[in-house]
Amino acid sequence: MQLQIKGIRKYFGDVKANDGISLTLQPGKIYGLLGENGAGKSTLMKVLSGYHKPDSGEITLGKEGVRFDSPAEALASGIGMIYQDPLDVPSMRILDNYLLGRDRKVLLDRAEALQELRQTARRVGFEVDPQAFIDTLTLGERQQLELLRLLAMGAEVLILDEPTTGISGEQKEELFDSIRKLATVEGKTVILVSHKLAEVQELCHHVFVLRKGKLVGEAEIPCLTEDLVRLMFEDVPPRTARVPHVRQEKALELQEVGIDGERLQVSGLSFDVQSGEVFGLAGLEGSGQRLLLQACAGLIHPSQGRIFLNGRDVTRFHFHRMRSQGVAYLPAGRLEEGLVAGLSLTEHIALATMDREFLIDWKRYVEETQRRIDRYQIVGQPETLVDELSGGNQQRALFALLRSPLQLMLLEHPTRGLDVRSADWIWQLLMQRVEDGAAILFMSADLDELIERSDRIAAFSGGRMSRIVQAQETTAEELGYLIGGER
Amino acid sequence: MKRASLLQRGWVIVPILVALVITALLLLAFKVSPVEGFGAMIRGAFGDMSKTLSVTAFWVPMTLAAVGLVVSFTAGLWNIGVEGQIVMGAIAASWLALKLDVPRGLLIPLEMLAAMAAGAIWAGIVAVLKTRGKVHEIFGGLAFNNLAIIFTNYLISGPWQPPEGGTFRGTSPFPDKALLPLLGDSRLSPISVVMVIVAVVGVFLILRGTAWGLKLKALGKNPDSAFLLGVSSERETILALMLCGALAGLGGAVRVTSWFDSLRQSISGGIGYLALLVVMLSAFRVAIVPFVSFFFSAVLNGSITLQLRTQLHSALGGILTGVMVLLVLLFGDIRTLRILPGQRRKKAVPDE
Amino acid sequence: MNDSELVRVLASIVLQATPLTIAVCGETITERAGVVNLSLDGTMLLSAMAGFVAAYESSSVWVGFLVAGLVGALFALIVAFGSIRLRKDQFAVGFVLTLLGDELSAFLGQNYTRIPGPHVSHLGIPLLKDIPILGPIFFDHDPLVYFAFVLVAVTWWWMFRSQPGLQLRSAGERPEAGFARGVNINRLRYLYTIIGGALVGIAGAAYSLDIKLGWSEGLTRGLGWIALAIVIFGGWSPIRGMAGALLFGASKALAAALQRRFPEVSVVAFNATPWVLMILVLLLVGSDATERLIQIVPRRYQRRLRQILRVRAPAALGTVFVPGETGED
Amino acid sequence: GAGPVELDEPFVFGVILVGPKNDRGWSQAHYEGGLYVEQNLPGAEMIVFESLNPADKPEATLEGVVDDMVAEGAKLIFTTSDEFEEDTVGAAEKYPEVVFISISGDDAWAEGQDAGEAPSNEGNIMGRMPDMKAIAGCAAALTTQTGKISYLGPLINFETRRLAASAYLGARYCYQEYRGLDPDDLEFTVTWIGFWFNIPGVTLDPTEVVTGFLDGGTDVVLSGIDTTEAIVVSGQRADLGEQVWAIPYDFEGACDEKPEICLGVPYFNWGPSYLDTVEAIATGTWEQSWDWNAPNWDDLTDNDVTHVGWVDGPALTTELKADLDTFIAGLADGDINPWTGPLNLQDGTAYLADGEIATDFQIWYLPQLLEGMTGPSE
Ligand SMILES: Nc1ncnc2c1ncn2[C@@H]1O[C@H](COP(=O)(O)OP(=O)(O)OP(=O)(O)O)[C@@H](O)[C@H]1O
Ligand SMILES: Nc1ncnc2c1ncn2[C@@H]1O[C@H](COP(=O)(O)OP(=O)(O)OP(=O)(O)O)[C@@H](O)[C@H]1O
Ligand SMILES: [Mg+2]
Ligand SMILES: [Mg+2]
Repeated sequence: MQLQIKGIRKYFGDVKANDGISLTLQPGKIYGLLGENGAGKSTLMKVLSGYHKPDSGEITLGKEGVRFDSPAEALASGIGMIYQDPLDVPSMRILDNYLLGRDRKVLLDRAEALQELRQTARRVGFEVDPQAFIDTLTLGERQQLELLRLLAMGAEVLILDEPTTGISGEQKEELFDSIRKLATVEGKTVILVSHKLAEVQELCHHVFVLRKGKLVGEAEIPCLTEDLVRLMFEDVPPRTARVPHVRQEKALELQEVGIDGERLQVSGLSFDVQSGEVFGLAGLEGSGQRLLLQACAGLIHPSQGRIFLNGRDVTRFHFHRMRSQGVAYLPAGRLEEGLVAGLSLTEHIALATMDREFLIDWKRYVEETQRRIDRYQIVGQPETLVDELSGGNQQRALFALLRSPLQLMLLEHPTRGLDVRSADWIWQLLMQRVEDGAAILFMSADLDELIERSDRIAAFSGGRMSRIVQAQETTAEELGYLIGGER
Repeated sequence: MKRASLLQRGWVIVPILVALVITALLLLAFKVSPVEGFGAMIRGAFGDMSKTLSVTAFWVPMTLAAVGLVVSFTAGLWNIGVEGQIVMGAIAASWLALKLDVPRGLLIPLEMLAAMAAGAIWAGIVAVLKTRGKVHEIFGGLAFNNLAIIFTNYLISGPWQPPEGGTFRGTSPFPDKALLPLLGDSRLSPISVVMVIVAVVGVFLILRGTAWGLKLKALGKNPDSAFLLGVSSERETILALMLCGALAGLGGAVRVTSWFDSLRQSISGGIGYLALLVVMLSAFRVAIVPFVSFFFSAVLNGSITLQLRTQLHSALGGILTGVMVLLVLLFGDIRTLRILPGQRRKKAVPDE
Repeated sequence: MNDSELVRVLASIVLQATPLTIAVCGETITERAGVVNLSLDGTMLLSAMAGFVAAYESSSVWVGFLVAGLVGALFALIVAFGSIRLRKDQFAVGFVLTLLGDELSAFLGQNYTRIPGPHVSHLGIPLLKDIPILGPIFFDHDPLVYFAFVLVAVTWWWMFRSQPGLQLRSAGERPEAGFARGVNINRLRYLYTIIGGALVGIAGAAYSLDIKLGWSEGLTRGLGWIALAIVIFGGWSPIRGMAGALLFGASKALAAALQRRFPEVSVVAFNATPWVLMILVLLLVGSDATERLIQIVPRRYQRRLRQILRVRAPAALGTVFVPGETGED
Repeated sequence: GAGPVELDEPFVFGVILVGPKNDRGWSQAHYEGGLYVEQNLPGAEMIVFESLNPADKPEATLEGVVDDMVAEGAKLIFTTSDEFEEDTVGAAEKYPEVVFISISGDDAWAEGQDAGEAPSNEGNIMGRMPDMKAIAGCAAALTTQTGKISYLGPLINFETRRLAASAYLGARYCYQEYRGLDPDDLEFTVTWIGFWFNIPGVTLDPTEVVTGFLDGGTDVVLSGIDTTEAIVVSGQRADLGEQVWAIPYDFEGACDEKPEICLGVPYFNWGPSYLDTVEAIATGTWEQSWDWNAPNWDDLTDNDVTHVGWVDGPALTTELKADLDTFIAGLADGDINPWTGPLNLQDGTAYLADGEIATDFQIWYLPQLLEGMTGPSE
C-alpha cells in the first residue's frame, strides 16, 4: 500500500517541529529519514504513528485518507512504530506485554498468543523466552519484542526511530537482516530514522532529509555521503580548532574500579585523566559509561577498587562532598535531574553557588544571575522560571550553574538537543574551563563530537571498557568496532 | 514571573461563595434559616469580647501548627503527624509543669522549649522512618498521632493521675507559676500571640531569605535535581519536619498552659488536621495562614453557639470549612479551569 | 483456650476483617490503575452512615449497600476528576475529602444514631460449613464474608489473568505503553477509581449493616487509614491485602486477649498494638534494612524471599498522564 | 416533688452532655431527665449541649458553653460527666447566682475526699447505681450456663470499679444462694476499653472486645460503658443460635436494641432529681448537697419516684425472675447486703472484716477491684 504524507505541520509552542512536510512511500522499500538534532524526524514519525495529532496536513494510505487518535488506531491501519525508548511495561512478562493490546476480549488466549509470538519470532529470526520479565532484557531485545508485536498485529509500515543507539553491533546486524527480509520478502514499508549516515547507506533504498521542520531533499541510495551531509547541514559550520591543554598532573585516577549497577556490572576500570584533558566515553546507552560518571561523582559507590582525585582517595566520598572538592556532574535529563521546575534562574544560581551562608543576599544573586545570563547567552530574565526556558536555554542554564574553580567535570551528553552552532559554543566555554586546569570526562552518542572534542577516547560495551585511543588517530569506524565490543 | 491578573486573583472568591451557599442549603434542609444559622455563628464568634478572645485563644495553637506545616509542605512533605506533635508538646510541657519546681520566669521558657523539643523529636522519628525506612510520612505520622494520644491516656490514667484518684479527664491542675499569664478572664495569653507573630515572621523570613528555605523549596519541587544542586535531602527532610514539629509542639504547650490548665485526654482533638486544611486554603503561603486560621477558629467557635441555638450538630462548621477547602482546591485557580471540556488549551497556530 | 474456642476466635477474626478486606481490595484496584484515593477514611464513614440510613428507611440492606456504593463512587469520582482532569494534588483532594466525609457523616447521621435497623443475616454454606475446623472459620458466616472471598479471587484473576487486567496494570505501571496499545488510560483510571471507591463504600456499609450494626458518630474512624496501609503491605495484590486485613484483625483480637492475660500492664498500652504493627509491617516491606537482611541468605533464595517480604508500588502511581502531550508543559 | 409548683416566669436550665443526646446510654438518660422536667413543670425550658469532649470539639470548653447558656438565661446547669467536675467548680465560681449540679461528683460531699472544693452554688447528684448493678450481676449469675460472665468496662476510676465490683458481688451471692454453686468457680472478667465510649484508634473497640468475650465462652455480657455495643454484638451472636445474653446499662430503653437476649437493664432515671432541683431553685429552697439517691425499692420502674431503676428484660425466665425478685426484696429490706465482709481487694489485702458492712465512703472510694475478679484494677 502506498503511504502519502501531505503538508504535515506540528508546532510545539513557538517550535515548528514539522513545518509542512510531504512524502510518498512505496511498499517493499526501506526509507531513511535523516536530519540533525531537532530537525523534526521523531515528531513526523509520531504524527504518522498516531502518537501526536498534526496541527494540519493529511495522511493517505492507499487511496484513503486516514486520521489517527492513538497509536493503536494507527497500528490497526497497519502503521507501527518502535520508539527509541521501547514502549513496554517493564514489570510484566514478555507474553503479557504481547497480550496487552493484542485483543479486546476478557479472556486471555495464552496458548494461541504464545504460538503466534513464537511463530513471528521465527519468521524474523529472533529468539524469545515468553516467560521472562521485560526488565531483565537488554534494550536491543526489548526493541526486537516491539518489532515482533507490531508484526504480529499486522503492521505494513514499520517505523524505527534510531533503533541502533542502544544495541550492540551483533544485534544491529540481526536487526538489519530481518528488516531487509521484511521489506523485500514480505513487501513492507520500512522507515529508518537515523543520523548515522553509514547505516543509512548500508540499509536504505531511499532517503529523505529534514532540516528545521522542512523536507530539504531526498536521494536514491547509494549516493555520495558528502551530498547527504550538505543536505543535512546546509553549510557545515566551521568548528573551532581544538588546542590541547593537557598537563602532566593526574586529576582523576581509577584503580581496578568495579561498579554494581542495577542491571549491569562494570569491572576492572583502571585509567587516569590528566588536568586539562578531555576524555570522551563512547558506547551505547546502558553500557556502563553512565555508571562510571556517577561513581566518579560520588553518586554511587564502587563495589571494588579506588578512585583518586588529585591524588586524594575519594572512593567513599559522597556526591555533596565531591561537589565541594570541585567536581561537577551534569546529568542527561534537564528538568528531571538537573533543574528544578518552578524555581527561577536566580534561585538556581543561589542554590548552586551558595556557600555555608545563612541568609541569602538576593540582590547579589540577581546581579550574579544577570552576569551569567549574559555570559551564557540565555534567553531569559533572572526571575524567569526554568521550566519557561526553551530546551536549549535550559541546557545553557545547566552550564551557567557550574561553580568555579572546577577540578573535574563529568558530563552526560553535554550538547544533546543543541544545534551545531550552540554545541560549538558550549564547547568553547568548556574549553575555557579546561584551560584553567579542569579535566573533563564526558559521554556522548555522537561519535564525531567525541573524536573532535576529546584528547583520548574509550568505548564501553556491556560493562567493559575498551582500550583507550588517541582521538586524533582514531576514526568513527574504529570507535564503532570498539562500541561493538571488538578489541 | 508574570503577574496574576485581577480576575485570576479575585476568582478564588467564587468557590468560597459556593461553599457558603452549599452550607446554607444544608441549613435549610434541616429547617434552619441560613440567616439565623450564620447569625448565630457570627454572634458565637464575635458576639462579645470574651467570645472574640476565645476565638483568638483557639487560633494560637492552630496557627502555630499551620505555620510549621508551611515549612514541611515547602519541602514536599505531608506532615499529617502534626496532630501527634501537638500532643507530645503538650505532654512535655505538662511534665515540667508538674514535676519541676523553679521560678515562673524560668519554668515557662523551659516548658516551651521542652514542648518544642518533644514535638521536634516526634516529627524527627517520622522523618527518619521516611528517609531510612521508606515509611511514607502520612502513615508514620498517623501512627504516631495515635500513639501520642494513647501515651497521654496512659499518663493521665497512670503515673500522672491526680492524687484524689483517677477520672479520665486529665492531670491535676498545674501550679499557677506553670501557666501562661492570661488576658483577664479569657484563655488567651498575650505571650502566645507574640509567639505566633514570631513564628509567622520567622518562617516567612526563613522561606524567603535563607539558604535553608531555598533548599527546602527546591527539595519540595524536585528532590532529584535538588540533590544534584547540593541539597542534602535526608538532612533537610528531617530538619523541615522537626521545625514543623517544634512549632506544633509549642502549640501543644499553649493548649495545656493557657487553654487548659492541665494535661487532658485528646488535648488537641484534631487541631493538627484543621491546620492542614488551613494551609491548603492558604495556598501554602505563610503570610495568609494567620488570617485563614482565624477564619477557621471563628467558624468552629461560632458553631458551638449554632448548636446551642438550633440544636443542629456542630459538625456544620467543619462541613463549611471542608467544602470551602475542597472547592478552592479544585476550582480556585482559574487558569487550570481552561482545560475543561470545550476550552482546550490554545495551541500555537501556524502564522503564515 | 481449647480448640473450639480457638476456632471461634479465628472465625470472628475472619468476620471482622471482612470490611477491611473489601476496602483494601477496592483501593488496590484504584492504585493499580495509578490513582491514589486517600479519602478512604472519610468515604467509609460517610458510606457507613448513608448505607445504614438508606437500609433503615427502605428496610432493605441491599438498598443500603447500593447507596453506600454510590457514595463511595461519588467521592472517588471527585478524586479522579480533581487529579485527572484538573491535575490537582491527589493527596490534597483525598485528605480534604477524608475530613469532609467525617463531618458530613456526623451531621447527616445525627438523627439515626444507635437505633436498631436492618442488618445482613447469617447464611452458612451447606456442606462446606461442616468441614471440621475450616468450615466454621470460613464458611459459617454472612453472605458478605463470602462476597469478600469472591471479590478477592475475582479481583486477583481480573488483575493478573485477564486482558482488561493487563490494561489496568499498564495504566499504573507505564501508561504510555498502554496508550500505545490502544488503552484509553484516563478513561480507565476514572473507571477503576470509581469501582474502587464503590467497593470502599460497600466496606463502610459492611460495618454499619453487618459488623457493628447501626450508625454512631465516628463508627469506622481510623480504619480507612489502616486499609490504606494494608494496601501497601499487601503489595498491591488483593490476596496479600486480604492476608493483611486478617493479620490486622488478629492483632486487635490479640490486644483484647493480652489485656485479660496481663492485668498488670496498663490498659492503654494494648491500644497501641495496631499502630505499632502498622509501622512495623511498613518498615518490613519498605526499608533498606530488609534488603540487607535478604542479602544475607543464600543467593538462590533471595528472589523468592524478596517477593515475600518486599513490595514495589506501581511505577506510575500518582502520576498524571496526558496522552500525546507528554513533556509539553 | 413536694406538691405542685407553679412557675411565675419561664425557668431556663442547661444540660451539658459528654456524648450525643441520642447515645442510648448515659447522655440520653440525662437528656430525657431534662425532658421530664419540661413535661412536668410548665414553663421549664431546657437547653442542651451535646458531645462536649475534647476529642469531638477541641474548640469547645465547659466554660464557653456555660457562658452561652447563662447568656440564654439559664439559672441552673447540669454538668453530666465526671470529666466536667473540676471545670464546674470554676464555672460555679464565675457565676455565683447560677446553680450548678455536677453529676457523679463528690466535691459537695462533706465527708468526701474533696470536701469543701465546691462553692456554695454547686451541688452533686448521683443515683445509687451499685444496688442496681448488684441486681444485674445477680441476673447474670442466675442465667449463665458456662459460668463465665464478662463486664465491658469503660475506663478505670472509683466509679467504674465500684460498679463492676457491685455487679460481681451480686453475681457471687446469687450464684451461691440460688444456684447452689461455688462462687469461686464463677469467672468474672472485666475488660476496660479505655474511655466511656469508643474513640476509634485510641480505645479498644467495644465491638471487638465483646466478640472476644463471647468467643472465650462468656455467655452473659454486662455493659459498663455509655453505649450499646454489648447488647448489639451479643444479639448478633444470638441470631446465630448461640445461647448468650446481655445486660446493657444507663438508659431505660436500652433493651430495645435486642429484647430477646436482654436480661434487664440497670438504669439512671434523672427526671425526679432534676425536677426536685428545679423546683427547689424556683421556690428558693435549694441548698448545696451531695445526693446519692437511692432507688424506690417498692417499684424499681416507677419513673416518677425512683432515681435508679431496674427493668426486667424479656429474656429473663419466670423461674429465674422469682429468684431475682427474692434477691431484690432482700436488698430492699436490708436482709441482703452484698457489700458485707469478709471482702478482700484484688491484691489480697483485706478491705472488710468478717461481717463488717461497707460505709458509703468505702463503696464510693473503692481502691481496687475485688479478689476473684479478673482484669486490671488500675
Ligand atoms: N512534546 C514536545 N513538546 C515540545 N517540544 C517538542 C516536543 N517534542 C519535540 N519537540 C521539539 O520539536 C523539535 C523537533 O523535535 P524532534 O524530536 O522531532 O527532533 P528529531 O529530529 O527527532 O531530533 P533527534 O535527532 O534529537 O531525535 C525539537 O526542537 C524539540 O525540542
Ligand atoms: N566531608 C563531608 N562529610 C560528610 N558530609 C558532607 C561533607 N561535606 C559536605 N557534606 C554534606 O554535603 C552537603 C553539601 O555540602 P557543600 O559543601 O556542597 O555545602 P553547601 O552546598 O554549601 O550546603 P550546606 O551549607 O548545607 O553545607 C552538606 O550539607 C553536608 O551535609
Ligand atoms: Mg528524535
Ligand atoms: Mg472530686
